[in-house]
Amino acid sequence: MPILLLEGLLLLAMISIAIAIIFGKNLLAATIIYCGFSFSAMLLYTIVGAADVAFTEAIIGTISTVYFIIAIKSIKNRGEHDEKK
Amino acid sequence: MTDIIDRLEFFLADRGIYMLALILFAVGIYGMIACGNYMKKIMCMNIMQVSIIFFFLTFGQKEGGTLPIALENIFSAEAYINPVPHALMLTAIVVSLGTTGVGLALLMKIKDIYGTIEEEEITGKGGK
Amino acid sequence: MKKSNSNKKLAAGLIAIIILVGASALKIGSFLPVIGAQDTPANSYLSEYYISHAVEDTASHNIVTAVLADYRGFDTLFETCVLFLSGITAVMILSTKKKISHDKTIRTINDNSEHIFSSNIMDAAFRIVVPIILIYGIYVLIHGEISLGGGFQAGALLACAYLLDRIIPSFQMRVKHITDEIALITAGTGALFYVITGILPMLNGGNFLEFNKLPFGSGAGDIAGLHSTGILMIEIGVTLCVMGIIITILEVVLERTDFDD
Amino acid sequence: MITESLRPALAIATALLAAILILFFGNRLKPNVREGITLVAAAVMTGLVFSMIPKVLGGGAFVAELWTIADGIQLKLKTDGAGMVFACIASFLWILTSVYSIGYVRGHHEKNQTGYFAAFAACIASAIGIAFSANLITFFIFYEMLTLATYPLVAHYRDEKAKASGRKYLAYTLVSGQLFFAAIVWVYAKYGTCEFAAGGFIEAGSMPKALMCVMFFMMIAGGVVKAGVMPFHGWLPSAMVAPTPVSALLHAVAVVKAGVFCLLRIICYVFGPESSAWCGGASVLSWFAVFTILVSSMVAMRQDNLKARLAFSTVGQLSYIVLGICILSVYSIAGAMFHMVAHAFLKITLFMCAGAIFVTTGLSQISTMGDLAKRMPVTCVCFTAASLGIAGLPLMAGFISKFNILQGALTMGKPMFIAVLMAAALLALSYLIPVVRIFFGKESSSQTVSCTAAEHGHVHSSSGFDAAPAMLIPLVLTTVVAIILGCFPDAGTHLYDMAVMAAEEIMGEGGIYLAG
Amino acid sequence: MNQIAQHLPVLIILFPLCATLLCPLISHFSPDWGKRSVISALFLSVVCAVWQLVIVVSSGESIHYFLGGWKPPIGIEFAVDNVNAVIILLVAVISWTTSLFSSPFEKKERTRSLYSAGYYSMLAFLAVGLLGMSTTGDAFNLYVFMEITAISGYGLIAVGEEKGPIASFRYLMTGTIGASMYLLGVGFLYASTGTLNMADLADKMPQLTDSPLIIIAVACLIVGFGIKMALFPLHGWQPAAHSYAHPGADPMIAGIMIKIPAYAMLRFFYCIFIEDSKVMQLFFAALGVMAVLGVLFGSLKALRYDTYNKILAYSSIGQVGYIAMGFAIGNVYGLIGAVLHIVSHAFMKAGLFYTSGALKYRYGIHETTYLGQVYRKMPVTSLTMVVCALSMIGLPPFAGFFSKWYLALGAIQKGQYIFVAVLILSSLLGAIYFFRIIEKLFMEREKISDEENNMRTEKKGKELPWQMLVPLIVVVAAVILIGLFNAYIAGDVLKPVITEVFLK
Repeated sequence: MPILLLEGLLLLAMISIAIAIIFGKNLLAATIIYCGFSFSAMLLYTIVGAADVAFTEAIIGTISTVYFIIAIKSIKNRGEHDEKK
Repeated sequence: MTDIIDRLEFFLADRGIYMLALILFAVGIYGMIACGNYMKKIMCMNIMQVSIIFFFLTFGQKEGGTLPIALENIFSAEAYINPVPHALMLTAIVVSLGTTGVGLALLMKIKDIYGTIEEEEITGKGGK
Repeated sequence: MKKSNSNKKLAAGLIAIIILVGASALKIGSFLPVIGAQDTPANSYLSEYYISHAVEDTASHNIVTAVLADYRGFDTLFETCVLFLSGITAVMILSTKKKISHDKTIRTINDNSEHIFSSNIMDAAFRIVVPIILIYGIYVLIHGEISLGGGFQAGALLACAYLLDRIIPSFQMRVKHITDEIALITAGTGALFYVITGILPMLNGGNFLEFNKLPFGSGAGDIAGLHSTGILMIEIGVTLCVMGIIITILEVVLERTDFDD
Repeated sequence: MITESLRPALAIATALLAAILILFFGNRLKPNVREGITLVAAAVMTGLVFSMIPKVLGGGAFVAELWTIADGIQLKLKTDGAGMVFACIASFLWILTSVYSIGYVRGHHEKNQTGYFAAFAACIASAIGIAFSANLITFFIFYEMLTLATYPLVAHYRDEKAKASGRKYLAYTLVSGQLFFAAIVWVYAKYGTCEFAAGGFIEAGSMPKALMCVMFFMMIAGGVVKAGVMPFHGWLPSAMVAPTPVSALLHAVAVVKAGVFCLLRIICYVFGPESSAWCGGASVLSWFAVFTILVSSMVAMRQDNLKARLAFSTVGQLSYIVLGICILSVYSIAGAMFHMVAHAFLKITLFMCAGAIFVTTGLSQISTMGDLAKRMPVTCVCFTAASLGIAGLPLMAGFISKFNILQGALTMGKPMFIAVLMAAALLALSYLIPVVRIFFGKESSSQTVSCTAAEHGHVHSSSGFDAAPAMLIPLVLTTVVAIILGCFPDAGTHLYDMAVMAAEEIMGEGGIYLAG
Repeated sequence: MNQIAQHLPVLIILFPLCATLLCPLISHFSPDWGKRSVISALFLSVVCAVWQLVIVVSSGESIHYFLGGWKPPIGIEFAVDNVNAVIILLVAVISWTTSLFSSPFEKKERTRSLYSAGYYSMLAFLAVGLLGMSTTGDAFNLYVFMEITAISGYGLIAVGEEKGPIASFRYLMTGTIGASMYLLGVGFLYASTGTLNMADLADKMPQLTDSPLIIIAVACLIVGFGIKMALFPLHGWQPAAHSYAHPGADPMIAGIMIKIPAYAMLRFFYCIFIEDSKVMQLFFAALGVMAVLGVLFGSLKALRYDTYNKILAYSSIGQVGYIAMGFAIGNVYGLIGAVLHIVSHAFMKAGLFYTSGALKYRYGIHETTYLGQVYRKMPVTSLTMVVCALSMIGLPPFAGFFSKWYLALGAIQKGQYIFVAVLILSSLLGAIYFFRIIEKLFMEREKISDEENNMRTEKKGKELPWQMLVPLIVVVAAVILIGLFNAYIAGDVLKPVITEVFLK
């Protein structure tokens, strides 16, 4: 498959993921999709030939997803605590 | 069939990829402005930054170029993909990680103060 | 009702923007060079120099690393600083906090059986994965000039190992928790190491970060060797800093979270 | 003939230094020391200013180029004839007003005396600066300093009324000041200089007539407002809420005179008589002045508050000077300049009298002042003399200046102005003489006086003869000076000579001039 | 000595950088010494900046420092000419005074040693970022420094008052968009020239005049810089950020954080693009409109508020409009006015925010209604307030007047009379809201609640700690001295470089 076509498809996928994030209701779901976004970004970078950037993106994607999840967790806890009070 | 693919490919090479990247950029910015949820805003910020990084990387692409790791036997510049955008974007990517970290910290702080991370509710509580 | 209405508005705006930007981007795209072309200004001017001189200048086969750590080493210094700064900022922002009461945190760690992330499989996987990650991290650090990777990736990998350790509690207590302060100090020291690597040539009559004036190395002939020493040194600094900061942010965020539910 | 000397700068520096000393240490010093600083500074400054007179009379000038204040423009001071006239009256009257102020604020137990004396000194410093400025930028700097330094004086009492008049004052002066600023920039950008030159440096016809007219009016905006030409006089009567020495200073010495002086500088030293006449600005301004002279006199007649009446009288008299400048002949300009002197001495006498009456008896309304002459004979006599002088009676300072202005109008062939000037003299008599009549009349008894005084609760020396000496001596002195100047205009400091000299310089060597 | 002198441009940045990296370590043992190390490092920067200014001005040549020993365009270059050196000195001075100023605040709030370290690290990083922005000659390096500035800004705003985090978050969003726009613009430039060095970009420009790519790049850059400098339609983040930032750091945030992007914009546009190209016409037109609207909007909006900080924040929007106006005028005097206004406004605004911080420190208030008679207790603060306010209005002989003078002169020389009208109008509006403050300060009766009364009596007789007085005095002296001796700065220091480099 030609490289550019693959790039184009991946970009389209990323755009749709972005739209899904904007319109999604569930934050956790959004975070998981974001993980997918980050993965497609990594693929894209690899295709373009930027291996270093892709490598970094892979690690950063992981770390930021973990951060996001922890943050969601903490926010939810907070909310529940408040409700309990 | 190959004809269509060829044309499509030419379109993509000429302007299509740029268009898609810029659309991604616009969607990111739009999300940052329009989304009510602060967490989503941060995600959209990342999306925007990814699009810019990709945009830069496309400048460095070369038909038939290999990864910018010097091999023993090839020295001609045409053989390698342009490494400059890669170096720049590594920096940019790290910066975006830093920004995300700060954004998340802020988010949690806002949650502490206002008990919510929805823009509307905060504005309603006098968060102006 | 209200929600769906606002969603509609959102969608309408989005479609409008996509069409608008798409149309203008088509126009803009036609001015930009064709992707993959060889003779664009971006591909021919500076990059040619970098590609053809990187190996003899810096003995680094990975041209990206050469550009990143040597030709534009100053950028990288401040990239590291950005990270350090973001760590410190996160700590500051969350410092005036209503902490989750301390005993609860301890309980969370001790009552591993209840924890969602904890299971035998996880634990076993953890035992296998962490050493591999650590080794790989160090490999990436040292071989940054030859193959992919560099200080940043290495630091992130090392931090990942800790991250796994932190969020997957095991039956045995392992590494002691690193407090955010210690992690910050590590990060600061790492970045300082970078700065000192830059300052050393200044004492030897060179400019800031001018590695061929580093005060060690065999003789005048081995300029590329000096450069690769310099690159290794700053990679170590970057690794330390990145690791420290990722751990800092993690700790700060985790401190406010309990996996209790 | 031009001597580089720091003397003009020293004169300003003395007053500024006094202001700063008082401001920073005033609260820690005893009142005596504080007032001592004022008096010493006043004396030193007057000495410095007067010591420069001989040189200026001889046709020379002291020039102090201090440093470059903006790219290409020097902070430059120069003592020419016109400036010396203004500087002399400002510095000399500072001594008298400060002596008077001391009496006044003590008798009246004013608050915030430190700020008061500091602002007073700053006012005088800027007035002297205005007098000596050699270019527009220097002029503007001191001009705005004067605005700022006067503001705390106007709003001295810090109650709602004082604040309102302070705001009004600022509104008028700042708006006009900004227009002035724009005009200065314009002139500098267009002509590349902003150095004052006798006879002006803007040539008629160097730009379209309408544009030059706009420039002219923007330029004089600052002066017109400070000089209180109607309809821009609004701030002056409302500034009456300030203590009387302030009013005296505002009306007689610093502020309004600075406004008039500003007009003189702009019409005669920037545009020059030729361009001013060519663009039509001068004649329009002169009609404004005529209007002001007539209307203000009428308004003055209806004021019952003594200070308000005097304020409107000031508005009218200043327009005299404006008119004199706008007639643009040697005589009238000299007359206008000398009227600055004459009016300064006369009006300050009147205000000091009003203040002395207020402090001693607590009276401020004219209608309650019946039979005051018995209680304060000296004050009343001085008041009468000064009133006659304002009206332009021969042998008083006012006569010479008015005569010159008339002569100027005559030579320029402007009968309308002559009529106005004559009418104005009568009008001045008609609003001041009733006051005098009430002073010496027998309508109201002395009981009323003491009653109102008791009501006001201001009386502290009700048993003494006339006003307190600190107030009485200055006002007697000014009266005497006014009379001396009327009889011998060149007495002592040769102010009249200097005025004539400056006027001749402005108009060129045209016409033989006879002393009046 | 000579050897040190040759490293000055980078040393100025390295001192605070080393201090801030060491700060957590030192603070671990002694927070006070951590703080002191940052303050003294910033002081060393001031010394170096003065030295550098002297060298640059006396030799008349600009310093080029090649980082890593790589000649540009291969490596990154620091270029210091007269204008740069002035701006660097400005940043160094304000950073140092601010670090001194915030020391009592920080002591009061200190909960753990890390807090002290963190606060001072952020402050020093803000200084590093701003110094870097004003020194660097590389477009991408500018982006990195911009982000450093921005992130430390987010932190300092977030740790401020209660609404700080929200303001900070909004700033984070807008600021990131701005930085991304800038990066996009640089991307376009890179795509069309293949280089990132500013001098090299300038060399390549003549062949590319009126290329559509350049126009797009300029549009992106204007938006990017516009957001960072809070130019009128892009100012949304600014009022909240400036009014809720940490009171100790606010002078720096309000004083220079929006000025240095403006200065970077000046350098970027005037050094790279050719003056009579289509691109610059677009730049002039866009900036002119934005400036005029911004000046009017800022001044009018400031009238509506009673909170000291808000008034100052909105007036900043107007003042940034002045600077943009200078860029839009684009002749020698316009640019001198703009640069001088960057300097003078930085001092004035910093001074006003120092007074705001002092009020906050002493009384815990920001409302102007409580200002009555404060001058009796805090004479130095009030003096600063008055001097800075008068300078803001643009009354002589303070610094603000002369920058206005040059701006007006430039505008008239170029025939842009509307700019002069706007300048005057905005001065008058400024006079309204500043005299309202001054009137309250001196004329109003004391108006205090019981709680404040206790606070007042508690510290009777003492104005402020010396760490807070020094900045106030420095600022007042700077405003007056820049006013009186501006001709030296404008004529001898700025003018040669502006005519040669910016308007070649």
